[in-house]
Amino acid sequence: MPLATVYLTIMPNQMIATIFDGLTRGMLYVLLALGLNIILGLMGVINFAHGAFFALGAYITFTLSQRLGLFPAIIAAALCMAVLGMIMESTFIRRLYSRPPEHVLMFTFGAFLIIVQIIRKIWGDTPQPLSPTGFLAGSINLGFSQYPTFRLLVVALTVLVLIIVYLILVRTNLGLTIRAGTRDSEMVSILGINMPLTFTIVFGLGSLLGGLAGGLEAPLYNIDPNMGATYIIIAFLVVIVGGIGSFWGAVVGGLIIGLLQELTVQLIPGGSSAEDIVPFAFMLLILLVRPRGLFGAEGLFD
Amino acid sequence: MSVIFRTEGLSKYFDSLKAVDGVDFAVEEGTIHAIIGPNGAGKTTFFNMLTGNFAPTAGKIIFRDEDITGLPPHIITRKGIGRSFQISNIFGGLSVYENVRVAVQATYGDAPGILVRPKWLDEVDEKAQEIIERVGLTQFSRVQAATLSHGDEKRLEIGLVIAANPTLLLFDEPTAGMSLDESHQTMDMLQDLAKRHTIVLIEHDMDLVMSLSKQITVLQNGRKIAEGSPAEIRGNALVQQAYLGTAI
Amino acid sequence: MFLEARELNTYYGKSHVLQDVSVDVDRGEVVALIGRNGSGRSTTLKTIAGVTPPKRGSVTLDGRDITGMKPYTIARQGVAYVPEERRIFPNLTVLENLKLATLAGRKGRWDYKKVFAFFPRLDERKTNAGKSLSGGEQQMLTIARALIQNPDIILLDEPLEGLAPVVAQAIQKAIMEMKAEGMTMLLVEQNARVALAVSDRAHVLSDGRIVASGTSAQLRDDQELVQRYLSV
Amino acid sequence: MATSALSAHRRSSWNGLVPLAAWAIVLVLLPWFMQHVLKSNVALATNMLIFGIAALGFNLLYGHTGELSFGHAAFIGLAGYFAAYQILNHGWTWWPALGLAFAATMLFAFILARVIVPRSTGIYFSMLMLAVGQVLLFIGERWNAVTGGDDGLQGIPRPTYILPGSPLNMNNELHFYVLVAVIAWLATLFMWRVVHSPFGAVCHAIRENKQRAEFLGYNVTRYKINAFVLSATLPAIAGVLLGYYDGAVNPGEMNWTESGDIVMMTLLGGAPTFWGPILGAGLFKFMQQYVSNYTQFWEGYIGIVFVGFVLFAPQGIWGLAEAWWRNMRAGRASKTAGAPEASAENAS
Repeated sequence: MPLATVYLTIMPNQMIATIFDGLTRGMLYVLLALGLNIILGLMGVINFAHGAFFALGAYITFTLSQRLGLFPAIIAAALCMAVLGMIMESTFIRRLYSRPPEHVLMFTFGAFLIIVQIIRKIWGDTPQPLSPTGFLAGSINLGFSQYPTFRLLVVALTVLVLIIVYLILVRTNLGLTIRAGTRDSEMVSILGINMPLTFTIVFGLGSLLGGLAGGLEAPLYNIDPNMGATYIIIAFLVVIVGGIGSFWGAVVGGLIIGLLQELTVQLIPGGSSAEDIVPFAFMLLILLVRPRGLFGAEGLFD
Repeated sequence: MSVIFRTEGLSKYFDSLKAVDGVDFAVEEGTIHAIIGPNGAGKTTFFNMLTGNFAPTAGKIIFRDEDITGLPPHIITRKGIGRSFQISNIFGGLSVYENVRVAVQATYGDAPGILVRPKWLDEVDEKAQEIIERVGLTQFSRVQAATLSHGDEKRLEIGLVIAANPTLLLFDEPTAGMSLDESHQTMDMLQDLAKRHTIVLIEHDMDLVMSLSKQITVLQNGRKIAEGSPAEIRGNALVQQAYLGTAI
Repeated sequence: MFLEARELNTYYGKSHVLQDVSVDVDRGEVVALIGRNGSGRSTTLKTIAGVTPPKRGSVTLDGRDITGMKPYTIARQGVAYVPEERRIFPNLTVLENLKLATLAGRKGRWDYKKVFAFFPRLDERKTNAGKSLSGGEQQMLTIARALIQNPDIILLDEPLEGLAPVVAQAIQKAIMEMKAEGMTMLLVEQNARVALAVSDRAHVLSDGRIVASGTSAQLRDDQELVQRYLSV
Repeated sequence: MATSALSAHRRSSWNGLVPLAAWAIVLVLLPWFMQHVLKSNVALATNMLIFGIAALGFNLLYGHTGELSFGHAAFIGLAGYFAAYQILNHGWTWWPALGLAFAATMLFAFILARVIVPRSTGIYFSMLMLAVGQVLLFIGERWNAVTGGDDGLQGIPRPTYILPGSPLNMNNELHFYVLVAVIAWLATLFMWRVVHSPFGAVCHAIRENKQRAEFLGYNVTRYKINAFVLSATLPAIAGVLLGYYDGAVNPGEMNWTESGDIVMMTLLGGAPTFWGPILGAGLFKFMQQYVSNYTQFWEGYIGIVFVGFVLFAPQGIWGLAEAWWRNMRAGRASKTAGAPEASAENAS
């Protein structure tokens, strides 16, 4: 990438800042896609409602931040989404596991529409600005430039959450159950483990990640009721690029797509008009080389 | 009598497991040939290679002097090999009539006939009707296939197989899960089919195997351990051992 | 009787696979189900384990009715099921495979130490992924997985299938040792000689029905029965 | 009894005449019904038909062949853009614009089918089609010079005459309705032929049991590719009509939520049936108009209805009606004759 080299030599600070911006954006994708991917991997459910949870997480953060302050509001909103996800799974989605897979897909699409309309009804159509307050409003000198504190928080918090999720998957009994259940959930059940409960918990965990992504997105960009529709598509792309059911797939896929978008916007003249296309182009490239995605296991797709 | 179908050293390995291992097998035209063997002997894997579901790891499949190894299922079907499945494999949402008609239609190639009703469609209708009669489902022809009884489902399955007018019929446990009555009816039907087709069948019902088949091939752990007439197989010590096991 | 399965009727779709099958197993007893392929032996185990619930009939365990319960509830009641296809988790290590089986939380004599003493081979391979195990090792793992659940009864489906003779011998020995430990088992095995050698009693199945029952010694000597239902 | 199935089938090829004639009558009566019974207007009827055409095409792939596309709105939008571009920039008239838009969209569908169908199935196919739709959406939004960006292409004039010497003036809503209704009827006739042709029979077989269809000797992938291409025909025509109807095309028409609307219409009406998509599209568009008079959150209410159908009646309204009708007949038949004739006339 000669253009990037030019930038790196002429404006190293600019380049590093762009990379940081790309990472911040990518972190949101990672959170969102990881939530989607855990659910897809374990239960085979493509969850359109995830995009609505993302938007709802952003709006709840927006409202709560006026009373609780931004950071507690983000956490509280994410927890709300976890509860909502668990309720949705245990009351409705559970009934559809025995049906053709497209029925769950359609159900979550309907749920998506309903939640988006509820958001419109409560908060209206106008995009809401939400600025970081208190110490989060400032910036920190990173040596190459001043960098907004909140963006650093996004990176730090996401990394922390990823470590926690990773530890849950690798170290805990729940994680063991999830990893086993992704391959053969009936056998896990034969070993005496309550799989319906596990499904509900995992749906909650996935929704929590979606809500958290929404809460973190809110102060970075404007929020509007349709934000979920755009982001859910990118999350799908991340999942396809990274590989269904893969933790590292979501992480690497999300970061690459975030970085690519930011680099396109900032480094290529007129690149902002290609911003939305870049992830798709990248997906096509990956699918040509690795049809199951970067970390995809064989046989999980069909 | 001439050999119509044979395999040479047919093998299928899954990682370290030798599911089918170097099987030589030959079927004479116009006979019923049974494949038997204990669980895990590799019978169904063997069938899956014959019909193109699995590509063999090694070996050849020869049908009427033509090497058909590795061809996809729909091509093998068109060459004249039909197969019925262990678990009923029909079009549940379609009527019995529609099931058989789409099977007969397959022998008329891929002509779509979307805008003009092709002339041969009348012929398809007549043949479908004839086959439904042959398998004894005439009174159910407008019934949704999924609502048939188990025995009738199996008849329909056989109807789908013979619709293509195949030279060679492969049957995978045609009497599995049937009542005694239904089994006997199926036996009669197989005997009737044998007048026009060559039949290879996998079956666990020994009465049926012994009374119907001319030749029996016994597989164990993927290998052929015996072959011969029913009487020869009955008297074969290796076969007895395969079925009863040995103290180990 | 400890386990009582009464007049089980199970269907696969429309196929009537079990027709009034009744099986009893007493504490400390090993009972074998024998018969040809497709006679309904494996389905009997699956039905008791709750994997294919019966349409009619009942299963009681120590007097408690467990009919129609979910597989995980039945497992927690003390029934361990070792499926024919083994179904170990290829992406988990041996240790993780075993740990998963302890999560239901039944306590008892079987812990990692005892299981590894029982199958030293698994101890050597405990950090290896399930997919890297040989067929025999996988079979050991499925049995170990059942033991560490500390069940009251183990349902063993075709434990010797597809194993080389030496390996099969080792598994058979393990089953004998489990029996000596007082483990209650319901066993399905293709190899009738082994099944009848290992078990106290046996039921013979044919076409989804029980056609003969008796002590294993009796059945072993009944040549006509063997010829009729087991042999070619 | 011996020949009943044969004669019944011979009859069924004539059977088409009755429903298609009934459908023609419905089309004739619809404007009057809309105005005087529903107190609505003719334009809404036109809109219903346009989406009915699109959903009918979509359903060849979903309801009849068994693959769910979440990107069929892309064909509507694409055809709309092709036509609008030529009309606005090169002054093309109705027939050439329709012809070019149709041909170009079909070419696109053909290439897409060759790429996507052999590589994916099930929910993975749904996701890839969704992605394809989004790519077109973004191109539409960004390629200002050609697509007009977010605003789309505006000011498409309705054709003033379609046939030389015809008295129709498309600026009159009723006249435009007549044009759309004629096309809708022809589109229905075409799809009826497809679904009830030998090709359609294979599609049904693939939907019911792919593996079995393959063992009968059918090249399943090729049939699915053909079904995919045919399923794009009617959305392409609907796209051109929609451009004339709205007087504009905009990128939002290709958004995945629009594709979702087509899925909803089809499922509401009844995906496994022939007439379901048309009924569903009509209902959907009517609800959209009617509910939006009372609340701007109409999508939420339609969503609730849709979710209810997914959960409790996935066979849709037409499917429910068919089942009810079948039970009625079976009940009557068993009273009179006791013959087992619970008919399963599919996709009728």
